[in-house]
Amino acid sequence: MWGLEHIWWVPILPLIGATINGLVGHLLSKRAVGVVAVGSTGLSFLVALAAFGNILGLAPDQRVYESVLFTWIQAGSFTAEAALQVDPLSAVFLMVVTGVGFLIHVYSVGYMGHEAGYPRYFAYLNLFMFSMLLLILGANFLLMFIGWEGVGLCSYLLIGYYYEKQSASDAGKKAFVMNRIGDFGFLLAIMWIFWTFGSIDYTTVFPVAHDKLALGGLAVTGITLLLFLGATGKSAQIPLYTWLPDAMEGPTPVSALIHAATMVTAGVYMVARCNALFNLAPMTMMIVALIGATTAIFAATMGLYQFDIKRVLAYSTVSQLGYMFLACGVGAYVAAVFHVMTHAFFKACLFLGSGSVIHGMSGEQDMRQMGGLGKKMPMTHATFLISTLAIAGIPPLAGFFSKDEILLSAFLGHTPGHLLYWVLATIAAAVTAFYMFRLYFMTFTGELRAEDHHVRDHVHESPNVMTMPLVILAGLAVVGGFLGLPMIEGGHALKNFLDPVFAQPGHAAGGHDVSVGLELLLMGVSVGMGVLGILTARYYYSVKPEAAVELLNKGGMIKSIYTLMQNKYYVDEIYDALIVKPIVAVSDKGLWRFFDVKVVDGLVNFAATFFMGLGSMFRTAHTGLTRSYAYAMVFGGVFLAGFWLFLSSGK
Amino acid sequence: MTPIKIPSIALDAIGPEMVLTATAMVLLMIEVFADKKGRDHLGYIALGGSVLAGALAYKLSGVSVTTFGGLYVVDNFSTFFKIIFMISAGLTALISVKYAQDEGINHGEYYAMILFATVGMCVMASARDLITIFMGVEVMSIALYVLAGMTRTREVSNEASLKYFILGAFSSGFLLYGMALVYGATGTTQLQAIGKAAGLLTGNPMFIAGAVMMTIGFAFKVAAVPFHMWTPDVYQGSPAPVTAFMSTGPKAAAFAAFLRVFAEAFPAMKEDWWVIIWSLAVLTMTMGNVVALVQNDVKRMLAYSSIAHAGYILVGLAVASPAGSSGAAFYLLVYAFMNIGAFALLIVAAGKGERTTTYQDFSGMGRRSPLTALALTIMVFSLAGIPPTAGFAGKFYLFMSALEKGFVWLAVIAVINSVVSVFYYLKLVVYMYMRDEDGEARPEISVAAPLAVAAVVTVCAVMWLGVMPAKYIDFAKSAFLPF
Amino acid sequence: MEILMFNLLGGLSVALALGAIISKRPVNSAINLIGTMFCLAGLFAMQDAHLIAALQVLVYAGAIMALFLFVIMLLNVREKVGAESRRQPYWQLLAVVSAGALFVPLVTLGGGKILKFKEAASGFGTTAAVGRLLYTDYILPFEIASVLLLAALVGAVILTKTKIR
Amino acid sequence: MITVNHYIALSAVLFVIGVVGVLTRRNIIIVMMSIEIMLNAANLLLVTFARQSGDMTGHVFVFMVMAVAAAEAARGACDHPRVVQEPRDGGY
Repeated sequence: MWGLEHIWWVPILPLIGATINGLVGHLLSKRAVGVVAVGSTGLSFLVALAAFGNILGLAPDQRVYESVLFTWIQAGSFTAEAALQVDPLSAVFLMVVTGVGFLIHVYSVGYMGHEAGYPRYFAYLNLFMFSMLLLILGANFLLMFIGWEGVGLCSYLLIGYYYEKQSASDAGKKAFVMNRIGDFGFLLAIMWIFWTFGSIDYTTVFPVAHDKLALGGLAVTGITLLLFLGATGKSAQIPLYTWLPDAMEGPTPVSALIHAATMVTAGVYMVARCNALFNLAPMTMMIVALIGATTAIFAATMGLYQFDIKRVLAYSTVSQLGYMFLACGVGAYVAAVFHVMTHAFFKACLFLGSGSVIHGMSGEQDMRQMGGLGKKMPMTHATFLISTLAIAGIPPLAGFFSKDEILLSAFLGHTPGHLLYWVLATIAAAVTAFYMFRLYFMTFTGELRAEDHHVRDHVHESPNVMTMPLVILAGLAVVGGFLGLPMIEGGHALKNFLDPVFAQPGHAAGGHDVSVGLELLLMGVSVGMGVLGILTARYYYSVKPEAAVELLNKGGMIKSIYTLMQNKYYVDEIYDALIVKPIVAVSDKGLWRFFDVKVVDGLVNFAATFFMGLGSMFRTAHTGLTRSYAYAMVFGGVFLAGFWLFLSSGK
Repeated sequence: MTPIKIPSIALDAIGPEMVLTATAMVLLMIEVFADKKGRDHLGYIALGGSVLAGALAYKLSGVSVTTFGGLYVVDNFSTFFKIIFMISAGLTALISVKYAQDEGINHGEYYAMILFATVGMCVMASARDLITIFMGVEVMSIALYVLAGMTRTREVSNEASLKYFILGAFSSGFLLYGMALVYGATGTTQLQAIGKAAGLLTGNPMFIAGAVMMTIGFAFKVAAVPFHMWTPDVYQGSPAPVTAFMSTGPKAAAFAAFLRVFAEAFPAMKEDWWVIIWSLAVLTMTMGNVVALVQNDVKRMLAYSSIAHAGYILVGLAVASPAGSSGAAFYLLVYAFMNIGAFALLIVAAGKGERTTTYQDFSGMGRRSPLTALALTIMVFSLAGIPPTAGFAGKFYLFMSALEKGFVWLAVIAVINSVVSVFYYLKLVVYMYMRDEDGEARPEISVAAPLAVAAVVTVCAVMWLGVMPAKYIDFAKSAFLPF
Repeated sequence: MEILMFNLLGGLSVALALGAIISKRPVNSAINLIGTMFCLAGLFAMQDAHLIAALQVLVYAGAIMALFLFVIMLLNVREKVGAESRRQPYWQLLAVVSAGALFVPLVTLGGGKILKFKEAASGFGTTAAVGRLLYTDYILPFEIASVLLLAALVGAVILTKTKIR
Repeated sequence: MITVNHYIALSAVLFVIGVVGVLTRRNIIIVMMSIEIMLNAANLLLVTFARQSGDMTGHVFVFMVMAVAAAEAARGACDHPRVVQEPRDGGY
């Protein structure tokens, strides 16, 4: 079959592109660099499309294809193969990643056209595509981990792309650190999985998970919690989310691709991939749902008062990711994947749209300087409005279907506290609609508020190479939801496609047993919340802008809440005080200055001061080095001898 | 007078050692007769000798010979380690060529010392007898004491050499006394005979004291905390190629002797041994990593990081299983490539006289010399254990072996440590790519041909071992000791 | 007789060794140490290690210590009075205690069993017997010793040349 | 009667003296001599055990140790006078 058999080309093509642009890109013309980058991704997309067609052509229970290239590490009981696996879950992600990735590559050709380091940018971007595809196609945990590390690395490099800006390289470092914390959990989880199952292949681990692990046992709870720790880092969930808003320092197409559509959803992919394990750990599921719902509402409120157009979108991404984890937590993996897909469409469109706005505004990102852009940038305006409606959950746009399904699942879920999560998520939906339309009204309606007349005169619509991807993505944001029309008998198309992946042994894979009336009622509630949010935003930011100012000037509670939210609840400051500073203090002042200089350099001095008091400490501290090294050896030897004697006398 | 009966000697078994010694002699002779220009080839002759010796050693893979009346054994274990030594010696000779010319130490003696040290290392890996091991340790150490002080014009180098010598001799005293005690307790110096006798001696204080003192001696050579104190000073003070050499080959040799002695002579002590090595491993990697975090000088950072890597390797020893020892051996192979590679690029960046080795000096290197920066980035990623480099494969396999045997906490601590280590390695990458030059004049980066070759070789090896490690791990595994 | 000799030589060697590490002047240290070497040679001889006893005198007392004396005289090394007078007595106490602690298992716990000497076989420890061993069973370490000495020799030469050609 | 234990005790005392010398003295030459005392203590032990077991391996070992001691002394003898007398770090 042409397609599946060539699945290796899907990740390899972008790697080739990255290699060419990375090594000899500076010798090529800009045009050639663009052709290599876009071409490799485009070809990769075509192969992926063919593979997807092949998968569709197979019988539903046959839809797992594994392609082994070679044995990577084989040592004793441990085997890791360089193998790719295509099944419905990875196929859906494959389409999203290559498709959206291709569009964003095209867009980048226009957006990054004036930037220095053009080949470097595309080399990183292609390398990112390679890592992301490895992540979703890898047939075992180790390959997923390698992709996982790779996307983190590329994200780090791309966030710090404008490294001349101190804030950019700081943001890059922050992203790296937070991701490392998550990666550490992931790596431990892999080791634990190997320890339990003796293998790290999906096809070996998942089918036997039900037999090998006790429901809710320590092992499965530990493994899944560690996996989820990895997911929180990558997908910016509480408590490891603060890097994502800062990541907006990177170029806007990067924000669209990595920090909205693909990489940040890797955590969702991982949880969905490991559904066989998560289903066995009710406690983890509860935590996942709780964190998801909390993040959804928490990040949404933080998005309320941001003025940087990209930061609003960033908080919105964190919040939408919260929805996806909420869905995972209540066991509605299909809904989670569905939302990943629709979110990729409309959020990529929103980011690219904001990029187009920033482009038109000569780099201005502050919404207070914008306004009335709708007339000057009609294409951007139209596509942006469609996507904003989609994220607000207005039918029949894509966001409505997926969000509604999550809310329904939360309402009907079996996870303890599911009704609370439903309430939180529903409120978050209203807040989302509010701040997204605040963004929309501030940007596209009213009068242009920019003071700089250069900027004022220069506002223009972006070139076709940038608007075409917008149109396509907006189109997808309109029709993408129909894959999940819930009215169709026996679940919707996407659900039928994905069900083999999420089928639980011993349980019949079936839909919710729910009356159409209740379903319609819930839909009504969520749409109502969305409309409420939109209307409020319209009142405060379009009809009567001074009302918002008045509300604030009343002071008291509202003002303090406002300050709190505008400062992002001071989370960064709290982290700094609680974690960063103590670690620096411990490693610098404590372990180094104390251990190396005091204990090691002068364990002797330490003992001597015991006898002689502090007075002579300074003098003895300078008695030289080599001798104290010899002392350390002797003390170490005494310690060893005593320890060994203690051990052997115990027998 | 009874006639002298000479035990059977398989000369082909010590082929690599003979080649190395002969090359060293040739180098000493050339030094006498060659003019200044002729001496430019000394490094390549040393490289040729190591390659030939390595080929001879490789030819012996699969062979298992015990010769010299049981004092010397050639098996896959020794062969694997000898290949590591030859790689280390050969690459060191390669990266020394330019350095030696610049620093005025381009003499036959310099390369001869490297080869003499390598002979000692080979002896350590193959010896099956306490006397022979002791001699191997001493040959290696004496040569290293001299190498450390090679640049006579630099005072730090002299200091480093003296410090190393005093502490090394001190640790040799412990090693020797430990061997004497073990000899006394068992009545023999042959490892396997000791192993047989030791079964009856568990709990014998004299025997334990002997084992402890031998552990001190070996722990000093592998730079395990708290016997590591010499490492940062000596590594920083020594000429950069010598530091690269010391941190790879001799360290591997010390681990080889350590492993063989404890596997063959003290299997009866396995129960206590793992607790001791467990604690040494934890102390060593934590100390090394934490202190490396706050260093400003890249050479010193690499010294502390080499302590941390010794800690990871000790994890493999603590596990005391075939997978553990082969993991340690494989990691040493990987480490030889990545550390020498890192040092080769450090030499490139530091320029003449090793003046510029602080982090600050690397700023803007991504633009000044993109390929050097890229190669250094790969090395640093490998040292940090980021896939798909060899460092990741090695660490993963090593920690996995710990898990397999149920050393969960040890694996967890090791993983935490490798996460911590990323920060200081990454700092270098940040400086190279994300800091602009601060306007200070830095030596023009020019990559001499031998350094370029060494960099390319190590980069390829690190990538290849990372992507296709299976075959080499298998080889390491065939070399495992029946521990 | 044996007891007397042991006590005499043993006590003297300890006293001289102490003298070697206590003496202010390196020359005195070296002389004391030579005395220790001689006493040890006597103790070796008492245990039928004839060759070793002779070598102890020739190599250790004769060659190695002579080298030390040479260095001392050539460099005119003198303990710096100021530095040494600031020695901390507590340090020495600590050093003795910690080094001694290493030997607690050895000296005290090892005393549980009295190990007696057997009658030595004829020819034990003679030059012929040890030499035969050196040239047969232990030919390999013997050869390695030659590499070791060569390396040390070359090393000493290159290290002493401050500026080589 | 003199037993093996006497010799072990004597050797241990000598070894400790050597270690203490290394730990307390600042003069590098004296430190090197202290290390020689340590090696000699080990030699005494080796000779004693050889005599006890009637196996001359110990003698061979002592022979080798002497070679090592000579090599180390050769290395020790060739440090630059200034480094020996005034180490940069204010003393050994």
